[in-house]
Amino acid sequence: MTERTKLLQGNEACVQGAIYAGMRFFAGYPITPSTEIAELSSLLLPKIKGKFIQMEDEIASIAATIGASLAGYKSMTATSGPGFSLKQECIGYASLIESPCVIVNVQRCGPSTGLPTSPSQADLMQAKWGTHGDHPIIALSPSTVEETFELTVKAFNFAEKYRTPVILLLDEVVGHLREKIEIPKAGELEIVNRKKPTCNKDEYKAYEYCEDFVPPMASIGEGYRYNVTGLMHDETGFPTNSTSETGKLMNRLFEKIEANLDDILIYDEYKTHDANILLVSFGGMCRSCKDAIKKLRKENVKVGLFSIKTVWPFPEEKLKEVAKNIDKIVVVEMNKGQMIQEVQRTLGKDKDIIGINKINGEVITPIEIIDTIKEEYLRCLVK
Amino acid sequence: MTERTKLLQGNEACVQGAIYAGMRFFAGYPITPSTEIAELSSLLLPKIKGKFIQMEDEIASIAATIGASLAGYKSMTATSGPGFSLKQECIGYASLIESPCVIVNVQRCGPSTGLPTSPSQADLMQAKWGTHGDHPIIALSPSTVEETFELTVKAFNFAEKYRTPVILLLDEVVGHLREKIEIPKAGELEIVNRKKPTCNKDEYKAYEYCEDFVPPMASIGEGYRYNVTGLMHDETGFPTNSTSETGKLMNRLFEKIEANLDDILIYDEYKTHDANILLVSFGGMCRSCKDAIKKLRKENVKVGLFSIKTVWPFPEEKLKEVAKNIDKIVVVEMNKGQMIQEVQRTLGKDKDIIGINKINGEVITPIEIIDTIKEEYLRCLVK
Amino acid sequence: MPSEIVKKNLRTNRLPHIWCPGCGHGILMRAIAVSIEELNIDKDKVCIVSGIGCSSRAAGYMNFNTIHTTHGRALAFATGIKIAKPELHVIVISGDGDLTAIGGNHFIHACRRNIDITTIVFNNNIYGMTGGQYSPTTKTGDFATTAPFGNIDKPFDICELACGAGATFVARGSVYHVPNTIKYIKEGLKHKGFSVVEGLSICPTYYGRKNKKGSAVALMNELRDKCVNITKKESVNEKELEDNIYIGVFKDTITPEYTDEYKKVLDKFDK
Amino acid sequence: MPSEIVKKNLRTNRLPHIWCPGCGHGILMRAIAVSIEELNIDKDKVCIVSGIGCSSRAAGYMNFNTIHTTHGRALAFATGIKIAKPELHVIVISGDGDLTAIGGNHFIHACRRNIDITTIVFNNNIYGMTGGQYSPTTKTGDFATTAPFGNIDKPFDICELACGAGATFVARGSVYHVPNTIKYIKEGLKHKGFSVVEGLSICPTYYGRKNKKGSAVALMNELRDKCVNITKKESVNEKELEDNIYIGVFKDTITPEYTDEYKKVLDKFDK
Amino acid sequence: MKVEVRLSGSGGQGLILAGIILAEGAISSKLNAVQTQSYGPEARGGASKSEVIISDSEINFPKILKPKILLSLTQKSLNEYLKDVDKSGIIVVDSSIEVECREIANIYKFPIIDSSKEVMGSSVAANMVALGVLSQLIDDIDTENIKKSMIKRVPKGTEKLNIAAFEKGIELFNMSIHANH
Amino acid sequence: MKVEVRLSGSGGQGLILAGIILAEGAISSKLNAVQTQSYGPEARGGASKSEVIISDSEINFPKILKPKILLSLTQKSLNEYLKDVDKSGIIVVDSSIEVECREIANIYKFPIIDSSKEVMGSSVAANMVALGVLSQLIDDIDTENIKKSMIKRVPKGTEKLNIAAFEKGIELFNMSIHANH
Amino acid sequence: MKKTVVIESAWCKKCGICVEYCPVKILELNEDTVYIKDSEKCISCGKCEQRCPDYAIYLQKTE
Amino acid sequence: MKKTVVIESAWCKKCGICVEYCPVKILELNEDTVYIKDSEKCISCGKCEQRCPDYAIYLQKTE
Ligand SMILES: Cc1ncc(C[n+]2csc(CCOP(=O)(O)OP(=O)(O)O)c2C)c(N)n1
Ligand SMILES: Cc1ncc(C[n+]2csc(CCOP(=O)(O)OP(=O)(O)O)c2C)c(N)n1
Ligand code: SF4
Ligand code: SF4
Ligand code: SF4
Ligand code: SF4
Repeated sequence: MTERTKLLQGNEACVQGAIYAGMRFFAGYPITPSTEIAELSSLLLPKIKGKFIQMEDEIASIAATIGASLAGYKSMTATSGPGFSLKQECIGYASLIESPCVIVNVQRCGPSTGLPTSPSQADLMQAKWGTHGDHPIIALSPSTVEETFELTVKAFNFAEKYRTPVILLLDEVVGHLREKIEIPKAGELEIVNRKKPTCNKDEYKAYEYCEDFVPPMASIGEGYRYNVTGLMHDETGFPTNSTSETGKLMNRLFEKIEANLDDILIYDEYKTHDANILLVSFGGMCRSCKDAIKKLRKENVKVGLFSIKTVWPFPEEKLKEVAKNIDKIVVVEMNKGQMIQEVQRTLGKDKDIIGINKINGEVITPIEIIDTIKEEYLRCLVK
Repeated sequence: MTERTKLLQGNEACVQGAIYAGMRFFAGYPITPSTEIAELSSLLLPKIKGKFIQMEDEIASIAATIGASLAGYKSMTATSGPGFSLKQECIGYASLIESPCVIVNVQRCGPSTGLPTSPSQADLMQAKWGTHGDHPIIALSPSTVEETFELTVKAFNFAEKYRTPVILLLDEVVGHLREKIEIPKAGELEIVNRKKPTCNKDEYKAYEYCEDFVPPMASIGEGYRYNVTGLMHDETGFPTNSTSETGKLMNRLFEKIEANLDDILIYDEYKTHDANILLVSFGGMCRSCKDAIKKLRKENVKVGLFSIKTVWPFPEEKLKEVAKNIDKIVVVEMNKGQMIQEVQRTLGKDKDIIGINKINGEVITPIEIIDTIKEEYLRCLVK
Repeated sequence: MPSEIVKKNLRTNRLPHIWCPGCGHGILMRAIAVSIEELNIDKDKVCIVSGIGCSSRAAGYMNFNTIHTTHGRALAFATGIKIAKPELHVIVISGDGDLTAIGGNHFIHACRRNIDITTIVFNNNIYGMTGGQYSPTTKTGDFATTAPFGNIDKPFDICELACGAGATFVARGSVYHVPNTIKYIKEGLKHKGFSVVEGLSICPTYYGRKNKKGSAVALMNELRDKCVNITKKESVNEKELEDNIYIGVFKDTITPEYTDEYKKVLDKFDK
Repeated sequence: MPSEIVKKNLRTNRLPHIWCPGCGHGILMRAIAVSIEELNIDKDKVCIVSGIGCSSRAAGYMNFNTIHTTHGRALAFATGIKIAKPELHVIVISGDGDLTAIGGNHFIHACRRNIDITTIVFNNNIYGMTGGQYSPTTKTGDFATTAPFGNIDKPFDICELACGAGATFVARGSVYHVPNTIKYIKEGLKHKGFSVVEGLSICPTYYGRKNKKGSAVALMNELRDKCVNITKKESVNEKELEDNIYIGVFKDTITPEYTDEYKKVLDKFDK
Repeated sequence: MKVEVRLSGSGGQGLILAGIILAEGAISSKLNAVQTQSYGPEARGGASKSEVIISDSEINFPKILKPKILLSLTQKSLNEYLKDVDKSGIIVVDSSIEVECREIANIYKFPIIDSSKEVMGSSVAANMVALGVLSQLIDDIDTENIKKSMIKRVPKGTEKLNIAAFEKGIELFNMSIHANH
Repeated sequence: MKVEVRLSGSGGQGLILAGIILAEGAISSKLNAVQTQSYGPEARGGASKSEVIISDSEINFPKILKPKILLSLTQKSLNEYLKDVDKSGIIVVDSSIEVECREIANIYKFPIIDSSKEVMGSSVAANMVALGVLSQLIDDIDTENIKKSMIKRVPKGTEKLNIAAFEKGIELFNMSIHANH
Repeated sequence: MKKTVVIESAWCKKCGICVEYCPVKILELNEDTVYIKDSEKCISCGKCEQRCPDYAIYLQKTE
Repeated sequence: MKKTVVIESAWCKKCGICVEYCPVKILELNEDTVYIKDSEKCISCGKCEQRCPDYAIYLQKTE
């Protein structure tokens, strides 16, 4: 075991990844099963001159997180279902004012207080649609502790590169799991920092309609005294009622994501090359899928997995490509059927798409996946 | 003009409809463009022994609304985008504890503060997915002032009948519009009241797995001293960690809606019988569609409208039926393309589905619809 | 077989409760039961509303109308209930986190409105349910899982906050001083207007452990030793003052009550 | 051509502002500009944070780092900014609704933490931006669009609330008493710790009209006539007491400041 | 028939109320009508706008893109909205306002504000005077219905004066017609 | 190889820590390991559960449905989890616990709690004694690696005593094996 | 009418509070629960009942 | 160094506040703005500037 091989909990790997990525500010409010993220941040940040604060509630936490981001810090907040619901208004604000920050939601079983210590993946749709009004969003969902580290780094990179809030959608399975992780060396993973203005201070436009759609961002206190507002605003950051300015702003917000899908979309294929049944899954449930595939393959059932790490924007084109020659699609998720809706929309009616779902606080086991597949498809597939 | 013919604003019609339906409690916090609903409630409720309170924020407002509902009142709260985001946590609570209530969201242009006085329909998806965790939801969206009255009555009826929060999704176009309305006579529209327990007080199970999926509901103070919790609970209302109880509860919540789609789904067809182009729209934008259809029909373009009033659950089957012989579908909505996703999912890839969208705070005009249709389809359709 | 007071006021089939050995919350729950019993209030008219936290679990154990709501919002729910049905005795049970962290706004507004609700806060100076993070009442310097180097926050004095916000009856008792606490709760229940009774509780599991304060008994002894009745405040010297915790009735005034005032509005339209 | 103070501190290209004729908010905004100017604070280091409301629009007009946030949350944003960069002068401009209705929780917690932020509240006793609903500072009996039969709520005394929550500098001025107000703002800005300066403002458009109080001038005159300096409180008689509004400095104490305390934690890890 | 009327001026001139009364009068006259208005801070100090569409058939799209009739009680509002009116449209303005426009034939200038001062002692009833003028430009609306709505909608005690102002508006219009023809 | 171990007892007995140390020891021995545990209020006063899966290949599904080894330090936890263990499984319990089970062949009873008292003067190190026993049941894990992890994870100042408790567990096991064979 | 101390062993969590505050020191803990060493000495003060967080000890009226 | 009153008419919203509190009563409103009736009488007290919500009236240094 090298120095860098560690047994870490998913939540801990998130903090380690965040610090690796440059996080130096964390504001949070405890809630199961995300609390370890706040706890470890409170322990580690002061040692590296970082700032930790426990705020009075989740709304204050995300507000402080955005405030620190405007002041130039890479910042993060973490919560779970009920707290994620409360943060929604400010997530939309961060999106519109283009404040980089990372919001972690360690999903638990809901709605409402639900089963606070039980796993779930039922906040997938909320991550995209939770706040009012159209807005672009990036959301990442890891399935292992190691991936949690990596995707947390990615989350910060995307946040900084695209000046946008990024949601890290953990689930209790991964968040509370301890497993082996090889901590990357400094410099091993790419770290992105936000683009800073180079222009004259009085020429600075914080919301310029620039070529790459991402205007440079000055920090508070650096002499660029610009205005930030959650009202629709023009290039200079001042409120406007103009429909054309509003249209331009909104389009730029979407463009900056859509123009960079190649960079943003992360996914994995597992034994898909010869598959005639495709599992589609994300987060902790990829683990059950993989075990099921291993066992089914032993029985000569050709099953593969498309595991989606960038859950938003949804990797439509890639899914189409992977599923091109496969007719049977099984979407495995710990919810009532959320990602399956995206799969249905993307692949249309020609495919035979079924879901394996569970909403009672239990994980879906490999056996359940195997059984469903056998029941639904095996007659025709295995000779 | 009879006594009952009135010039009313959409927001006013909502209050009048609510009172007609039996609303006797309103808690709110002002926000444009919904404020008139609170203002008129504050004026009218005391005159009929109803209760009005302005709370300290939106979260408190929905909490008080649910509290009053548990105490036996038909209750309502109203807000707009930012407030709707804040209410999300408690909407999930109302859903899980099965508290009837009506939540009005007069949509405005977002995200964040956006353009507070400009129209939008971009909270459609949020109405379904805004809170964490899977949960069923009913959402209604009227397109005229008269319909606002009627659908508000329906909203209360559904809330009471199915023990569930119902969302009334108004938009600024309808909410702030004054037009003619014929107020129904007392008794003219059906009014539904919640089912009350008839059993012995010590046998009462507030969350019984009964046949029609909707357990009778006792009010606080009537002698049925039951427990209410946002944790997963068993039939008696006490917290449980049991996955089987949780599964049963969650299934019942969905069943009570799914088993009653015939009652719940409301929609309208306009000139669809011979159409070869189908507009699909909801709320205020149906008005633009109708004007466009009138003009296009004059040019012999056979366009019809499927106007959706129950936006959630989405009327999939009916849409399939209406669209059966139509290949060109145009979804008209003041957002970046939300309902179109449901239409795509429902109708699959065989249809040619396009969206007419606007997210700059302006309404879509009939001319814009006409122009798009001409551009996209007219070559092939008009001889 | 449980005691009379327990049988009559608690849901014995839900007991033993989930609280840890030595947790003070059980003592306060009993104090509430005794108070309701001694005042002979119609049980069907008692509605207990709580938020989320170890403390808030009390509602489910009490044999009244019980509503376990969302974190921090108990008072907002309770306000709706009370306005809807002023004839109910609405009691809110909340924790220091539930009431003064996420729920702080509803707390100060309920105080301001002077609505006839009795709020009993189980103050253990920590977030118990989530495993020992510092709360707005954790003392400066204390340790918690999110204050590994000692808490730098200044704590609220809940009673002072309630007074500043306009509550009309404000008192503080403790799990050591049970008879006093019962007395304050009873006075709070009888008070027409918004009443706050802070019950100093103990959390041996998290607060005790993190701060190496030893067992439940040690924490109880600390309460015994530090609590001084407010009536004696004048006679203590400067140095003692700092370390003392005051218990007793801090405020007891009568101003118009919210649902009464609302009724006056309704009465205007009575023919 | 605008005056020197305006040219140096406001964004003249954004003026005239959107406020109604006679709105008091402009007077308070100028008072803040004068205070900053007179204290000669580096403009690049001033960060003004506001929420939503007519009052909160002030941020956009002021030529500093300005952040117009979400309704009620200005102090939470400001807290993040201040902790991130303690060297900034963080000033929060908020309305009575923004600060004490939806924002009440962040307000009391900022008071409690004693974080070095100066909060200036433009208190016009009404929600102006949304058209005249009653706010938590609307007096009992006053009319508002949601209080057509007279307000039955009891108002907050913002200064008392701030004191109860732990703020260390608390003062109240008014748009009539401009020199005093400037003095308090300057003291607040100089104060190390959380300072609150309440500026009594006027809303002729909604509060004035709904309460038939007449023009801006009439509302100003009311402030002139009712405001009494707190130092004179002792010498007024009971009857006068009720109708008086007290202005002046209510609290001015020094206790450890939040970012200082945080720095001490950081310093522990300095090698 | 379909008439689209835009009433414009500054916040506080009561044009929203005038629009509502006009729409209500139309409804009482068995027509359809919709009324909309501008909201937000700009509706207070600055330009205020109230729009009424009156028709004998169903009215769907409720916004006015090209008003048939534009009423402006301030120079600012005229300047802002003049461009939307097409050649066949009608413009009604207070005498104090300058109209630099040659294309539009139907331009009516009346001492609306002064007439209000005459009737009411102040300019507060200018909206009702203007409504009187407008009532003469829209057929099919019974002026009695407008008056009924007015009585219902204006503050108690001011009914008579408002009616007088309204009638003054009718008179202004008819006098000018007589003068011109 | 793949071993699934469930450590159970009551909250406060330190079984979560034991599970973590076991998993870390496995990782240091170049194996894969995942560790999970029960959370929530029930994890405090009541039954507590820590699960460790150790394998030489990738571990995906992290929950244990049928433990290979069940450790129980309280009667209650044994009663709850006994049913999950299949016939070929191994049960390790404290001597104070009664095991009414005939199907499972491998039942080890050791004076775990008493041994802790012997070494530490109290029952707080029962978890480490148990870990010592378990370490002998799982091949491929180097006990030195477990000790290293233990030193890192236990409170400062208690390292030696914990190691002693751990070694006591090893001794208990080996003595019993000798006795049996 | 006399009052005697009763113990509901199943509910006792052995926190020791009653033991500490019994003024006549007649309570003690064993492995499973609290027990009364010498019930004769009980003065029926009720201090154990008041402070038992688990309602496991209380005074019962006997005639 | 003297200070004279200056008016920025475009910004004046005619609220009348300056008129009311001018101690020497030299200000007045017309249709469009405030104006100075008699600038000679100005005592440069600055009360108008302090309270003008719109920064439309202020004292300017002249030499
Ligand atoms: C919206 C939301 N945020 C956070 C939580 C997590 N949470 C549950 S209880 C609690 C704090 C409880 O502290 P307190 O009210 O003092 O009660 P105690 O458990 O100490 O009795 C927290 C933070 C939650 N359930 N919901
Ligand atoms: C979450 C949210 N709720 C409500 C509103 C609507 N709103 C905007 S400003 C405001 C009140 C403003 O009152 P105050 O802070 O006193 O400022 P004023 O306008 O009186 O200066 C309200 C309720 C909003 N923008 N966001
Ligand atoms: S964690 Fe603390 S507050 Fe919660 S039950 Fe245990 S001792 Fe009580
Ligand atoms: S509405 Fe009131 S507070 Fe808002 S700008 Fe007008 S006068 Fe000022
Ligand atoms: S106080 Fe109660 S729980 Fe504690 S030892 Fe005594 S009887 Fe047992
Ligand atoms: S105070 Fe200012 S805005 Fe008001 S009248 Fe005088 S110059 Fe004009």
